[in-house]
Amino acid sequence: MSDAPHELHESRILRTELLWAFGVGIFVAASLSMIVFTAITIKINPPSNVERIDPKTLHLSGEFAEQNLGTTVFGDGTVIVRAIATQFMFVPQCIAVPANRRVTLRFASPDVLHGLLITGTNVNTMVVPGFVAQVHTEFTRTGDLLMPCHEFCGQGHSEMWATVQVLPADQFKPGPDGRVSCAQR
Amino acid sequence: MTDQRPQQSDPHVLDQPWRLWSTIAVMGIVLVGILLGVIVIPVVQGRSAGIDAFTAICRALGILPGSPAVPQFSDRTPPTPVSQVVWTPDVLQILARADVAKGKAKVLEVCIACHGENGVSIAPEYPHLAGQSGAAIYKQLHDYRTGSRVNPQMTDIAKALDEAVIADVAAYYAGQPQRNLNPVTLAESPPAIVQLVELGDPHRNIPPCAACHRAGAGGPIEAPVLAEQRDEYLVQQLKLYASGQRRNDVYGRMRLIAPRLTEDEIKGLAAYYRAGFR
Amino acid sequence: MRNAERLCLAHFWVAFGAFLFACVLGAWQMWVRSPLGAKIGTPGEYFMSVTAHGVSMAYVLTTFFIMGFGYFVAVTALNRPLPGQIWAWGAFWMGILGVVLALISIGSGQASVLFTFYPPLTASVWFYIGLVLVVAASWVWCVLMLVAMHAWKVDNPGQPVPLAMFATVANAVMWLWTTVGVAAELLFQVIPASLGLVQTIDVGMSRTLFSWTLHAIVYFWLIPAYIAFYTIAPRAAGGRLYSDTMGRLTFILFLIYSLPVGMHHLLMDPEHGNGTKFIQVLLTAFVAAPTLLTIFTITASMEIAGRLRGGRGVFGWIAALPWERPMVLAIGLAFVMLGFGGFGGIVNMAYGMNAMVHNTSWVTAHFHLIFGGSVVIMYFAIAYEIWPRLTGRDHPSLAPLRIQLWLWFIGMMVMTLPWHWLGLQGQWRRVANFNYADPIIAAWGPWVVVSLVGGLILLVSAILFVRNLVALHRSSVQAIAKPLYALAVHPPRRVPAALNGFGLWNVLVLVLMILAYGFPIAQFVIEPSPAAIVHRLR
Amino acid sequence: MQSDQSSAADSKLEVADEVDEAALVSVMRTVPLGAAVLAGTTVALLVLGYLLIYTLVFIPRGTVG
Repeated sequence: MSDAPHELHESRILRTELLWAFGVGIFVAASLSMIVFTAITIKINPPSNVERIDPKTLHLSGEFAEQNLGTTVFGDGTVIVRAIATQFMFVPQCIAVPANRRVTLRFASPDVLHGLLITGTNVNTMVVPGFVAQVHTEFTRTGDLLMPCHEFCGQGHSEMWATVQVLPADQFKPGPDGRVSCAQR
Repeated sequence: MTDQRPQQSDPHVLDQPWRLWSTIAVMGIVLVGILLGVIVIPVVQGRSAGIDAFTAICRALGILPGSPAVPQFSDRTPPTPVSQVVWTPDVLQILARADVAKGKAKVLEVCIACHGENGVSIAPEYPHLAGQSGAAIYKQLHDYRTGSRVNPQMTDIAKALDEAVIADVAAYYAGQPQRNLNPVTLAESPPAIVQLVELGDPHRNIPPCAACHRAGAGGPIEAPVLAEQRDEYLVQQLKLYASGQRRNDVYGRMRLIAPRLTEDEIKGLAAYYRAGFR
Repeated sequence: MRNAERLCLAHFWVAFGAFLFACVLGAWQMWVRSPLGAKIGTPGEYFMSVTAHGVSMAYVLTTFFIMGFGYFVAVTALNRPLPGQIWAWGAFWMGILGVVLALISIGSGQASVLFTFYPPLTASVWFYIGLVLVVAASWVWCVLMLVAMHAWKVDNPGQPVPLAMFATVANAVMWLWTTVGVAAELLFQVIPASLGLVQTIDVGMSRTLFSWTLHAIVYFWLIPAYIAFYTIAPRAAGGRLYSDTMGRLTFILFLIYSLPVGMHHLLMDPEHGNGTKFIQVLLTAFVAAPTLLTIFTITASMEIAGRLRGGRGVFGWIAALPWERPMVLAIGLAFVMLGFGGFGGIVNMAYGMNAMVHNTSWVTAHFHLIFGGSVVIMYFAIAYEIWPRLTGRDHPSLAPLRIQLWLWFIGMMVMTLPWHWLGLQGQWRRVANFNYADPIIAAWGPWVVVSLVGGLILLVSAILFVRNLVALHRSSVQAIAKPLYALAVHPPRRVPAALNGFGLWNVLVLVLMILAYGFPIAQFVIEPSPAAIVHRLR
Repeated sequence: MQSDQSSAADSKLEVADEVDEAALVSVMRTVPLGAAVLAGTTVALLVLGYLLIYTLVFIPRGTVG
């Protein structure tokens, strides 16, 4: 083929493609830089907590025994919520949490795979039998929120949900043992 | 594939050393990912939360529990369990390999008085056991033995049985055929009850009964089969759960559901399952 | 009709049969979960339908379409008969047996574990054996594609492999790589549990192994659409492919970057640390590169066609494009849906932000838009384009074809756009019936009805699609033999060896998989997660 | 293996299409401009949308970690 006219040269085409590829690089950098920036400054991570716990003896264990579930405020002010995701019910079915204050939610499953989200918040985790799922967050809005199980766990999956009451600071009063339960409304 | 060296016939054709540049690019990207993900981000996050660099990196890799950005909470609450039964593989193996003949012998010796030879009980307050799930019988007997469930007659009987015999008795009764193989048509049972069994009541946070109690639904292992159970017994147990006197349901699921059922719903459900619906 | 055509048509008819069946199920599900069908259907029926919808769309429609289209490309792009046709028919019938086994076990209610099966829930063993047979059939197809390309390269030393075949073989190589994950999970964990050989299962390991397959499988479905973008669309629009080298590079980037990124499906899982998740998030960002390269290269190719037909100014070429041709219309609609779906995707993959949308309707909208939208509409366009070549008959008229494509686009947009809004509100997935009495859920009701309307439009479009194909079979219009594959502006006379084979790229993929998946899987080998009791649906 | 008789499927490998070279040369003078502008604005919109949803919807919902 005789020397092709300048416009058809492959190198000219590839130069525009490399220019575009540079644009793609900016796209990738933009999306990743937002992730890295917020991870470093305000510590945004996906909830991860490789803490193994035997699902078969969960109900015999200390932390996830039946009467130990719910919200507890410890001496140094840390707010811990413990809940069980079991086939077709969250226990407790109503969780009280303070607004605008760091809360650590810990979940475990004694039987199958579950998952949960709290509507309108960034609380979202899978609850895998064999691990304690842990989410650190701050609730920025008060009110009654919905906490459904969002992973298929059996025939009762659609009916598996709990309520989360985000209480303003003045209504969030721990009892003598540090426990806080839902206000009966 | 033979690696034909490209001939240098046409100068315009791009003929970079692909091997070198692509390897550098791909390796560079993944190493940046490792550097950022496993080292830079965890260490920076850990520093402001008072977590040393090594712990933060181990947490980022998943060797240690906890988030690299938040101090890990620890709690030593004393255990006070509700039911001691633990579904371990060897318990399930014992149930799978139970000896029905030995079970029948023990039934004829002890259980026949109230539960009948083939699981049809003689009085309303004693439950039918024909076709009951082996795991359910195993758990209830185990709970009687450990005191998680209390009953004037059953506690002493259960204490006299050891693990293997419990499995044999459970297997024997599980093997007894259920009589009413074709239940009365659904037309007779009121739609509200059928809906409670099939759909539950999402508004009252009640899951469908069938989700756990229908065999083969993949529900909890210890969920008993309710089909053909005595309705008086079902009503009695639901009331015990509602009042909290019966407490051996793991994580109080029945103790949460029972108080929310109305009087006639309890009766309706008992009649529904009495009729033999699965 | 000759043997190769009958082979392709058999695969396509199985694929589109399963597709129509799954569309009916999908529409029923949309109705049952909406306020209009609040008390209709039990959870048992709903989850059985969701499993059948998933298996038919994700395993049957895709695998059989890809195999059929692969055989067609191997015959027409390489212009030589297909090697091993007996093997191809054997694989076809093995796949049919697998599909029948899977659908029967689903129908019997013993396999309602959805198409992404959630251990420790375990279905009847026939469900898993059925899926293994379908995957095994696709492995035979992969080997045939590799053999066909190798035989062609031996007969044409130093010649660049035609782009369509190069992409098909890239897809086959990627599929062989990615099925390792699901095969390991099924053969070593789920099938033994289903048979009762083991009473427990390591859920951490099984989710990690399935995630190995979970992302590259969506690119396995997507690549045929990209083959149409690169090799069929430019000629259909009357232009040339802007750059053949970029085409090869795109398919190589898909092979490299779709494999070590599966854990972005596990961002919300507790069993992995933040570091291993970040590595795969970063690599996922580079999975967007080939798609972005493609939208530029194909838009440029369309621009060539538009300007050749007299389009002036910066955007004049868009109006000048022959939109009456189904392939060109499909490209336009596919790119719009790819845009919306891609936006959903970069929000999903954004490390911490995944917490906002994981397992909500946002994710459902993402994959319905990309797979259900841009990929499936390209399956339609490919079918419309090559059916005349397979049957020798042509479409009586192009109008119903265009109507069908528009309906699919409109239905998909109406169904999925509300889902983005509902997903942000927290609407979670796989719900048999919503409690519309709850104030939060009640607010979603109207939007669910809007997406139901979209679902019904999609059903109408699916029925119209099958009708269009049947109409072609009965039409008397003779198909004239038109060349199918596009020429590049600069046809490749000779390409570097790296762009003509997969040796180098396989090595790079191996290293990437070790770096990205090595530790996440090794941690379960070193110390297995506490075993969960198997819950069987017998 | 002798290939069967030809059919509509057996199109020749590289068949010239109706594009004439001269028109192609003139078109190629401006070609990637339209595509660059269209695709460029789309990608820019995607990035902008991503950054907006990250800052205006995700961050206000509270930290997660």
